Order: sequence, then C-alpha cells, then structure tokens
Amino acid sequence: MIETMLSLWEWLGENLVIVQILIKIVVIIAPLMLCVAYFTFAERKIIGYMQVRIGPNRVGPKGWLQPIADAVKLMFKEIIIPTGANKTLFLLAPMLTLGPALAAWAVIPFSDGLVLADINAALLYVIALTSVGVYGVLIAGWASNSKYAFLGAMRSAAQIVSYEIAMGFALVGVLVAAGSMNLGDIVRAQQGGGGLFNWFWLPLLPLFVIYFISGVAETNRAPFDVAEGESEIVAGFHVEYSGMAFAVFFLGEYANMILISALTALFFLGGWLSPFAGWPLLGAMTDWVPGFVWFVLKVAFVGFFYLWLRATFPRYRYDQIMRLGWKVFIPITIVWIVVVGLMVVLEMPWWFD
Amino acid sequence: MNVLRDYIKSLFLLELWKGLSITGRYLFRKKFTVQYPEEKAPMSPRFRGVHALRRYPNGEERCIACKLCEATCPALAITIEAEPRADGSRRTTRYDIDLFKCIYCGYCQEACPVDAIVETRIYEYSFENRQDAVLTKEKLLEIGDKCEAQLAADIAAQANYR
Amino acid sequence: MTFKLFVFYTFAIVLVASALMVITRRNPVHSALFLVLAFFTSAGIWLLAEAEFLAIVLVLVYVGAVMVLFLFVVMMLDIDMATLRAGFINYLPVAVLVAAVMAVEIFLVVGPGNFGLDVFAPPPPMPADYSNTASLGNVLYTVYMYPFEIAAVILLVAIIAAIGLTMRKRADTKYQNPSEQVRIRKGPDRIQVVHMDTED
Amino acid sequence: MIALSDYLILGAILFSISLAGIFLNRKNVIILLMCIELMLLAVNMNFIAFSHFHGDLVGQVFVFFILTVAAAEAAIGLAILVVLFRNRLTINVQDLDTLKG
Repeated sequence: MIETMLSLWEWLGENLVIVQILIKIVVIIAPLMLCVAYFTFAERKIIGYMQVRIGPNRVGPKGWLQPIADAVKLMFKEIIIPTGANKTLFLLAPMLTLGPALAAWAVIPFSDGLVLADINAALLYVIALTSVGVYGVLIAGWASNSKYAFLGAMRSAAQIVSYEIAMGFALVGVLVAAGSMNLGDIVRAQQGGGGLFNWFWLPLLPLFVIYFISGVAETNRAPFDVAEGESEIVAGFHVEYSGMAFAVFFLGEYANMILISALTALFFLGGWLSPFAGWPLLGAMTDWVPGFVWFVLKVAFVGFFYLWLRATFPRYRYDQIMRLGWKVFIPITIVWIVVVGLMVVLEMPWWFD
Repeated sequence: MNVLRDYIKSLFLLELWKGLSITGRYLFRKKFTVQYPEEKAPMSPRFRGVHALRRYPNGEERCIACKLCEATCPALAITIEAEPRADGSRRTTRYDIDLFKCIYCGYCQEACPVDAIVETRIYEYSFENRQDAVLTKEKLLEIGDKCEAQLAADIAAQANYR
Repeated sequence: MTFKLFVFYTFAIVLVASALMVITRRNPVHSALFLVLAFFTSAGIWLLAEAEFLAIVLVLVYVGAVMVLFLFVVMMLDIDMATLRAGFINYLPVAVLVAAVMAVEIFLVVGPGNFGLDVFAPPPPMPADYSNTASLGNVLYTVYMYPFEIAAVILLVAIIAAIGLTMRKRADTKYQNPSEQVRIRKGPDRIQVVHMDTED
Repeated sequence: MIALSDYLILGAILFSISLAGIFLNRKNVIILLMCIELMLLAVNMNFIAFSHFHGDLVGQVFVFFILTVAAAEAAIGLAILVVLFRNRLTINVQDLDTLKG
C-alpha cells in the first residue's frame, strides 16, 4: 500500500503543480481530521478504562460511531454570538486555532521522502506556526466580551508564551545534535545500528522530557489546562462558544496534540525509523514493516501518553506552572544544550560520531 | 543524604511515575460499569421510589386520613382533604402528592400508622405534562394495587427493624 | 504578469491596506491585529526575496512574541479611547500632507528610473541545495560575531529591564511562594503524628 | 519579474503610512509604538531587497540585528507603558508632564 502511495506521489510530482499540491493537502488533511475525531474517542475510552469504567459504547458497534454522532450534533447546534461580542473576531478565532495546527503538517515527513514541502528551515517553520496558535485563544477570549473567557485567554496566552521558550530551547538541542533544520535530515541523523538506542531520546533525555511536557502545556492539556479550568473559570476562553465554532476549537486542540506527538516522534523517537534496525534477530524480523507504520505507531504512543497524563494528574496551580516553566525547564534546557554541544564537538560514540 | 535522595526523586520524576503506574494498572482492571437498560443494579427492600397507597386484603383502603404524613412531609408535597364517609368511617376525599416537590425522604412512610402510604421500587417513570407530576388518590391506589405483592414482601422483610 | 509578480502585488496591497488600518482603527486591539496581518504579509514578501530565515523569524519573533505582548497590554489596560482619539480629524490634513510629501520624495529617489529592472537586473535564483539559514549562520558566527554577542546582551538587558520595571510586591495581597511549597517533604513538614494517651 | 524599485517603493509607502500614523495618534502611546514597529518593518524591507539584488547577505544580517533591537525596544516600551498606566491610570502622552525642569 505504501508503495502504491509512493508511486502515486511521484506520478503527481510530474504533473500540474497547484492541483498536485492541493491533492496532497487533501490526502494529508482528510485522514488527519479522521484521526482527530477518533482521538477524542480514544481519549474518552482510555480515560474511562483508567477510571474503571468503559466509556462511550452505545453509538454504533462498540461505540465506534460516537465521534461521528458528536460531530453531527455539534453541526446542527446554533452558533450563539454573545451580546457586545466582536462578531468577525469571534468567528475568526476558532479558525486561527485550527489553521496553524494543520499548516504545520506541510513539513512533517511521514516516511522517507513522503513529505509535502521538504524545506530547509522546517524546524523554524514549525516553531513559528506553533507560536501563532496563541492568537486563536487570545482573540476568542477578547472577542467573547465575557470575563471568564477573557481570564482564560490571559492565563493561556501567558502560559503558551512562557512554555514556547522552553520548547524552543529543547529544539535548539535537537538542532545542535542533528546539525540540520530539515525534519527529514533530523530523522536521518538518528539512524544507526543500535535501533531505538540510536535515537535522540537517550542523549537528549532531559530535552525530550521537557519538550513533551512543554508540548502538553502548550496545547493547554491537563494537567496544565488552567486556560479551561472548569472548576474556576467555567470553560475558559471558549465558554461562549457553541455549535460548529466550538467544534472547530475542539478540532484545533486535538490536531495540536497530534501535531506535538508527531513532532516528538520525529525529533526524539526517530520518526519513521524502525526501533529494531540493526538488531540481530528482531531487526531482520521487522524489516518488512514500512516506515510509515512505525511513524504512526510512535505518534500513537506519544498521544497515548497525553491521555495517560490527563487521567493521572490533578491540575497545576497557575503560579506553579509559571515557576516550572521559567525556573526549572529553561535552566535545565540551557545546561543540556551546552552538554549536547560538548557531545557533538567531542563526537561522542554511537550518536554523534 | 536526604537532600540528595529528594533531589534524585524530583529530577527523575519518580513520584509522577508512581502515579502513572497506578492509572496504568487500572487501565487493565475489570470494569464495574452496569449496562443500565439491559442490566440493573440490585435493589434494597428499603428503596424509595414513587409512592403508592395500599389497601387491606378485603379491598378497603388503609388510609384513615390522620394527616400525619402531610404534617411530617418536609417538602410540603402532600395535600389531604377528608370527610366522614356514609358508613361513618373517616376517609380521604383527596390525597395528592406533588412529585416535583417530593424529595423521596420516606418520612411519610415512617409516619403512617397503618402502612397506607409507602414508597415502591419503581424509579423509571416520566411525565409529559406538568399536571401528570401530581399523583392523585386514584393513581396512587392504582400503583398500590399493581405492586401489592412486592410491597407486602418488602414490609415483611423489614418488619424486624421497625 | 508572472505568477511571482502577482503574488508580490497581492501581498503588497494587503500590506499597505493593513498598515492603513493600523493607524486609523479606533480600537487598539484591531490595530494590533492588523499589524499582525502586516507582519504576516511582509514575511511573505521576504520569502519572495529569498530571505526564508528572516521571514520565519519575523513571524516567530514579531507575530509569536512581540505582538502577543502588545495584545496582552492593550487588552489588559482599560484605555479611555475618546480622549485619545480627540484631535484625530484635526491632524489628518497635516499627516496626509507630510506622508504624501515623504512618499513622493522617496519615490523620486528610488523610483523605477534609478532602481528599475533595467538598472538592477533580477538576481539569478539560488540553487536548490542553497540554505539561506546556513549561509546566514556562517556570516553571523564569523564576521559578525561581536555584533551578534552585543545583540544578545541587548536582549538580556531588555529582559532584566522589563522584569525590573514591572515587578512589584504588593503588600495588600496574599500570595504563596511555590518554590518554598515544593521544598516541603512528606515527613515532618507536611503531617505530624502526635501521640496522645487515652484518658482513662 | 519584481524590480528592486518595487520593493523600495513598497518600503517608502509603508514608511510614510507609519509616519502619518505617528501624526494622527500622537496621544496614544500604544499606537505610537506600533507605528515605530511598522517603520522598522519598512526599513527592513529595503535591507532585504538590497540584499537580494546585490547577492550579499550583509543586508540580512543587519535586518537580524534590527529585529533583535526592535524586540528589545518593544519589550521595554511596553513595560514602561504598563508601569505608567499603573501609576497614572492614563497613557495619554499629554498627561505625562510631571517631569518639569
């Protein structure tokens, strides 16, 4: 199947540029939206299982149609625009959340060479786009003309901007280790005979942890979801939203989660590389598995972690979130960047030789 | 030494892993969910569902219009009007329970000297009009007739504890 | 008109329009958002000029950080716009006049006569494996090492200045010190088991 | 093809607009700061254009430095603004007249 996809890809490359790009975008976005829908289902199921209940199981066989039912319900609900709200900005905000989350997929390599735009500054592009995501929240909070929404937006904006720094520093470490900003090159730099021990998660372990936790904070997910904080500020920045406008926010949040999972997989978990490459027995046995499958498995693994965290930890207090970002993560990343620099200069065996 | 141990603990997020392992284990636990319409949870004989008025085996209604239930009802859900009947016995002419007001505390059941007003095990009921929420004497008696066997059994089972 | 030129003009029109909106909007939040749009479009124009690194950095630094800061401040401050807008119409003629004179003057200098296509031929497109980031990095870390470090120091000073200016400890509010709180250990700090004799 | 003059004229128009903005919004410090950012953007546009047409990276290096300085300027400017508002409850430039020699 992957071979047919690849050959189709190449066939498209020789024909109309715009049409070809549009088709590629659809090929990426459509399954992605489906994944987003089923990620919400997976979340409800997994959290349910962790709380010793079974979660949604009524709509369709085993509840498999639940996300479709949710989507249909939200589509037919009225979009209420609060009095005194700024209508244009109010409706623009959800799109501003979803847009960057989808646009970043342009540079994600799904397998070796299977990427929409193979650009050199891909890493920078990804950081820039994730930093743009804050506008949706900020504008939604302001345009709603509601105090709860505004407080949520303010909290979330400050949080996102703070954690972006830790995230950026963690990526600087990856950059130094890989010596390239091209995501494909970053994955190729993790290739080696040791399989999963050749990936960057081991030499960059602190950065890996910090990147993932900052990603959780960046997407406003539990335990860093003070922007929503149901028990304090109702639902935060999207309290005034309903119907499809709310659904778009929801899609944006989950698309962002999948994006962060994919990026974590690319930067630290070897992207499409097989975890058993070069191993005596397992390596040969799993040779036939295409890279795309490994990539999807890794993304699913990191995504599962997101849900696991949500089911386990209580919400952080706001000042502690800020302390963690500024006083713990940033110093650790800076120290580890220096360590990574030393490792690269000294050409440490296994990873950087 | 303690400082070092605490430092390592926080650096490697040991306590967080402990928490994660608990939820991770629960992921594979047997689930307790009761699939409601198909399965139902077991019910106590003391269950307090919708109300009913009982009759004696010979068909005479038990209620003697003492109005103890009306007096004890904390939600003021019960309204009783009474008159002597042609044979001179005192009986209610009106016995209404407003289910919107009722909090299903069961005080009426406890106050009743003749076990007339009782709460049944029926909990799946609904109304389509607001008027239907007021249970009249006829409706209460009808419910009582329908569940008499169960009610008598429940009262018998609880007899030692009253 | 080539595709590139079409893109350039589209971006240029959006850029100029949003710049006009920035200076004329009544609500400063709208101004800030139009400024964001202006930065985005100019990032697009910079991409056309083969300056990918700076285009993305413009989005990253300006849109992602500086404008968020602006929006934050504008939204938080309760500004009385009526008095601030007073005199807007009065200054309009002067502003338009000065701006027009300025634009005409610059136009005379940099117009197509002096800097047109026939004077400055368009440079050949860069080869496919050319990395703008890498070459900029090469220049920045060798020839411009000291200015680069000075820029870093300027940023550090900005951080310290911003924190120093806005930091305040208010005596009338209660607050917790999270650093102290996280140092609490499970043992004697958190709970204390007191042994009490029974009374009889 | 896009001529160098196109970039330069665009920069000039942007510069003039931001100049007009400074005239128009002379009481509002926030808009003034935004106009300054716009002005720097216009200047950067020229640098990038020249760098592109000369095939010389120095222009881009300079833009890089301008970006850093402008970011620092915005941060400090906004910090001053916040302190100002906190103390005087206004950001009207005309009310800031207590510093008399």
